Amino acid sequence: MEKLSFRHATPGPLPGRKSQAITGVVASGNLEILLERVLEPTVCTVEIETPIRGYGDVWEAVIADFVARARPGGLRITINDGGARPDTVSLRLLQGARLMEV
Amino acid sequence: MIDRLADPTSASWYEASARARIDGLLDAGGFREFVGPEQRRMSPHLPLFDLPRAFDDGMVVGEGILDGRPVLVAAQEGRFMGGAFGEVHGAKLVGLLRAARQRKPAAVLILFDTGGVRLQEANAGETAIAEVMRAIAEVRALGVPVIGLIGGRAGAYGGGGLIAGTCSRLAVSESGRISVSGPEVIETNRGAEEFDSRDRALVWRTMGGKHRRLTGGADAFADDTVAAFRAAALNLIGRAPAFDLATLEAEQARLEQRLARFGDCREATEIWSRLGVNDPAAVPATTASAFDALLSGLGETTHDAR
Amino acid sequence: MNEWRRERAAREARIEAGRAQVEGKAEGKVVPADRVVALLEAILRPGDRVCLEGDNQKQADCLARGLVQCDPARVHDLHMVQSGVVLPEHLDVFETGIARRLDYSYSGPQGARIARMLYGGQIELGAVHTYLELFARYFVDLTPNVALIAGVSADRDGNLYTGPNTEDTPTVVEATAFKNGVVVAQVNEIVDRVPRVDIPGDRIDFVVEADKPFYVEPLFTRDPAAMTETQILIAMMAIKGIYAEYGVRRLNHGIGFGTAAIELLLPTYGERLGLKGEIATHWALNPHPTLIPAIESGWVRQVHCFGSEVGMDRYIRERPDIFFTGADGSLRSNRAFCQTAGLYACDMFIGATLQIDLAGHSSTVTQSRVAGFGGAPNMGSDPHGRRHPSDTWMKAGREAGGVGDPSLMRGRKLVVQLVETFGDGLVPTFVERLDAMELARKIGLELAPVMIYGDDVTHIVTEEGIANLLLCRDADEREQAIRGVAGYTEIGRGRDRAKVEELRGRGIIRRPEDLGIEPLDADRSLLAARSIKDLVHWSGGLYEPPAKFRNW
Amino acid sequence: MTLAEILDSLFPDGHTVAVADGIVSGDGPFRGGRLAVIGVDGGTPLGIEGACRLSGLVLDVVRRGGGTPILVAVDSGSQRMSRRDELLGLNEYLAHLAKTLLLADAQGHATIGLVYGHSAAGAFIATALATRVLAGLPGANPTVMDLPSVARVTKLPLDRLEAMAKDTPVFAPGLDNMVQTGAVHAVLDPGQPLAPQIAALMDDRSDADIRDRLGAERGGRPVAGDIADRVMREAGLG
Repeated sequence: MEKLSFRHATPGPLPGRKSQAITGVVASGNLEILLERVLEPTVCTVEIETPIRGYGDVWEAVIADFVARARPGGLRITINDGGARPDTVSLRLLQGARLMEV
Repeated sequence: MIDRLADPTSASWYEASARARIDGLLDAGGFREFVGPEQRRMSPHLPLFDLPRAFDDGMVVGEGILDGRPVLVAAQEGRFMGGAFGEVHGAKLVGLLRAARQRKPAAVLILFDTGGVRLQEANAGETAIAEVMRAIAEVRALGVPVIGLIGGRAGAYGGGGLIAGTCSRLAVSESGRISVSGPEVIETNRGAEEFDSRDRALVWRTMGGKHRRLTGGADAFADDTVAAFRAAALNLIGRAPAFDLATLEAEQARLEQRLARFGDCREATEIWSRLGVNDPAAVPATTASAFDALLSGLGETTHDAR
Repeated sequence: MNEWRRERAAREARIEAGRAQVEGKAEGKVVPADRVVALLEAILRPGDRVCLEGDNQKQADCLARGLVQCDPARVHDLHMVQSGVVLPEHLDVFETGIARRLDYSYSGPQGARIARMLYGGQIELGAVHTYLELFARYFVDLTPNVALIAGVSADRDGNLYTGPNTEDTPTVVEATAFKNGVVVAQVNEIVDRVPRVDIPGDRIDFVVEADKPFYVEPLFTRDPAAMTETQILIAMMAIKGIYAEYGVRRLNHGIGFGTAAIELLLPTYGERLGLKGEIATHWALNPHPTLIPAIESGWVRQVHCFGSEVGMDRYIRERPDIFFTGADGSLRSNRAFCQTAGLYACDMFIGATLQIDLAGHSSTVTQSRVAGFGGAPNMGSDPHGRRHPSDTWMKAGREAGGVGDPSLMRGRKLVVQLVETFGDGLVPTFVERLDAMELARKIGLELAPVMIYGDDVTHIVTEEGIANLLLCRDADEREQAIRGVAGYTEIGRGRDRAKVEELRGRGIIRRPEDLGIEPLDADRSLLAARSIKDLVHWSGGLYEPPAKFRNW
Repeated sequence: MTLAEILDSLFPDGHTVAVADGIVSGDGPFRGGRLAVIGVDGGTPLGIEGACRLSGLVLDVVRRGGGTPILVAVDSGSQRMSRRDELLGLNEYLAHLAKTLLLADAQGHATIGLVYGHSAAGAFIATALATRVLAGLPGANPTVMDLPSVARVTKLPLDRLEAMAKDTPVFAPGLDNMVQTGAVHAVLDPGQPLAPQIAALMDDRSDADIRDRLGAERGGRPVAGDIADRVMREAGLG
């Protein structure tokens, strides 16, 4: 398993009050994402465990785009990857952020 | 994949995730999970095999309200490792059943979706299945119904099939399969002449929901919607058999009678025909409502001998 | 002998030799299956051009097995001219020397072996053709001397019923029978009277009753249960951003999951957009099971088919207003006509591919496989012979930048590539250089097997958005438009972000949000059918899926 | 030990235990009363007929009452793998057998499992693992799946699995690993008379299911007990 972690500065807290959400399933080509509102509102961290090695730069790009788009301030995001394609990762991240905005 | 249900009345049980099934099954907003994903109690063994882990190890357990009454509920995620029993996965269900012994909820609901034992943790999974079966017997002996709901992708195979057989009542949908050995396992061991696992119509005739319901292996047949499973669960809670000598003697008689009546059958359609089904070949294609009508005309498929 | 009748005389000699082999054993034109090898050895001459019918669906498999068993000392150096190289026997004949030269179109399941044999020099390759191209050459310079074809039944005079999978048969027979060739048909059964005459008996010289019915693979069945949210999102974008935008009524679909998702979204998402009757009414398409919900909810006016599909026969029979059927009620398909329809009478081709390069060239070839071409290249090309206008065609033409007097403007066929940025196993769809070029170099092909040339492609749709290549004004814009929808592939990450945003401002790139689509709404609950069983219900029980697609 | 040796050691004064079609049944004198013996012998796969027969025997004991203890002696195959067994609902037959054993236990019939040969999967769960106390004899070989099969499913090389199995009891076949997991409570000494050993295990049995606790102590199942406890705590108990 390869472990990756990213830390991004965010302008402020993600709207909403939900403290925790989980979306997706660890299955081939899929992933699960746990989102927890436990950090300073100006920070978002993403930790990933993936069985597919060597895609660090793709993960970096996907996460950066997600952070720019969703502004998930205050979230600790943890991902168990089952070999998902980048577009699936992106979709799940947005689904997760939407769940937290409730 | 459906993680949240836009419309729980029509959402497919088969397609829904374990969490979505719980969401749609219980009264809204009342579910409280035990040992939730934030605790990250993942399998200690899968990393050894370089396999990804899930936060809940494929088993979601907790408490909630079903039609106003408190229930304990467990749901397997059939897409994670085929819903198979690993150490953590199994222990969560064991813990829930032990809690039920003391809490005495209106029911324990088990949402099956499993291929059986997780091979990477085989001994732990196998032992957990034995513990679960003992705990179910204890819970049932206290008068708490244990209701199994089967309609997921992975079915209820291997030890999952044995646990299902231990429950007070079972609801199954057409896609739900209940069996011990899977078709592929039988084919691998005995050859394609014994069981052609690619003949999916054969697989469903032999192990699928309709066959199990027709032969009394399940007590209710549900359409493949979350709402239908909710209705089935509610209905079954109200008529759960006791766990005592009388029930097991009745089950013994029921199973002996099945052997005597159908022991020479090679095909499900022969059994259905002997049960009094006029057009056995048409059974797989019938809709849920037509199937219900068919069932109501066949007395012996409904019983308290479980 | 008149020197103008040499071919005719040769044909008569072959037929006589053939008849001699079955003397006393044949009734009318019927030849027993155990005489196939003797018959073929009698009628074939070294160096003959032979069409061994291999279609998508229907295979002359009994005759293929017979040909393989011929004595290479007597039958050798054949020149095979057939659209499909799909059975192992189709290549076995090259290993024994029975055949030497090959001109074909499609080799799906045999793609890897054909690549090895080309590389090893066992096959002398003419060319890999598009279907219409090969059919055309049957009438110019690749006319078969002998055609070995397949049908469902025949009478003793040779009147042939092809069944719903008529496919290539009329074309092959036309070229062979009317140019002094010999036609041998294998059939599943000999009957007193065929249900309908697809090929008149005077074009068939011998009929072989096959030892077993020809095998048909369900090639066009896509299980809705396997459709992903990403495919649904792409389908939503295509419907809103292309079908609705251009008012596409006449069209052809590829056979991938993306276009199947579109078929299943028409009665739901399309209905919600108020598009019924406005789009997707007239089709050149095989009878896809996933089209059933759209047909049943009144979207589809008519469908002409290349071939049929396993399990669809009863459904088609009960829907003669939609499909082309014979007096007997069963489907009449025809590959040549349907390809022509797709080329000239459809305003759009939309399908998937495995690789797209920076110029928009696409290919389904990988480094080790020569899959050949399916129906895509004929239909996925802009027909310069077209003269009739349609709103769709004209709008695309205007976008392509027609100048001068409008009455002299050419329209454009919409050729849409519908792809996910990554394929199975995280293999990127967008590449710097097509594997087809490497393959061509390795096995010495003059032309790389390109499925659709970049200059024919008008739109590329991915989960990231739609790139409208019609609106690009130079090669650089084209490249950035492609990079701009290439997602997180290396090609996508190599984009010039400012340029891509500029293209987006001009509507050349459109994101889901630009189309008013929320990616999170792309949910499987939008599919009109979520399983094969749902399709059966939609069809009122008329669709009979093969066992491998069932879970009940 | 063979079944005959076991029975001789258990019942030096004789017994009525017999084997038919691989199914073991009978009883013998034990502590002033009788000890009922059921089981599977000879590596026989357990199918619907065998399971039905065994459950009937258990119910006979329960119906007679009197707290007669039940020994479940096992040298079986796996569950019988056939289309017919599954068609007729093997899962119900096996579950029913387990339930009769669990009922017997609840009604005061001590149930003791004794695995002396092979046993696997569904057959193991429905028989030996459904008893209150499970003992093993040296040489017994209970498995869920053998390593070559595990290698096929997990796509890991066999030699690597064999190496892993040395210090990871959780997936490796064999008696020792089942002991470490807590599934097998004790290994008997074949050199000593079995009756007193069985009697001691019986007297020592706990009312609770202690297998996860044993697994944690022995290291074969490091977290199961803790997870189950935690679930109970969060359910507001314990």
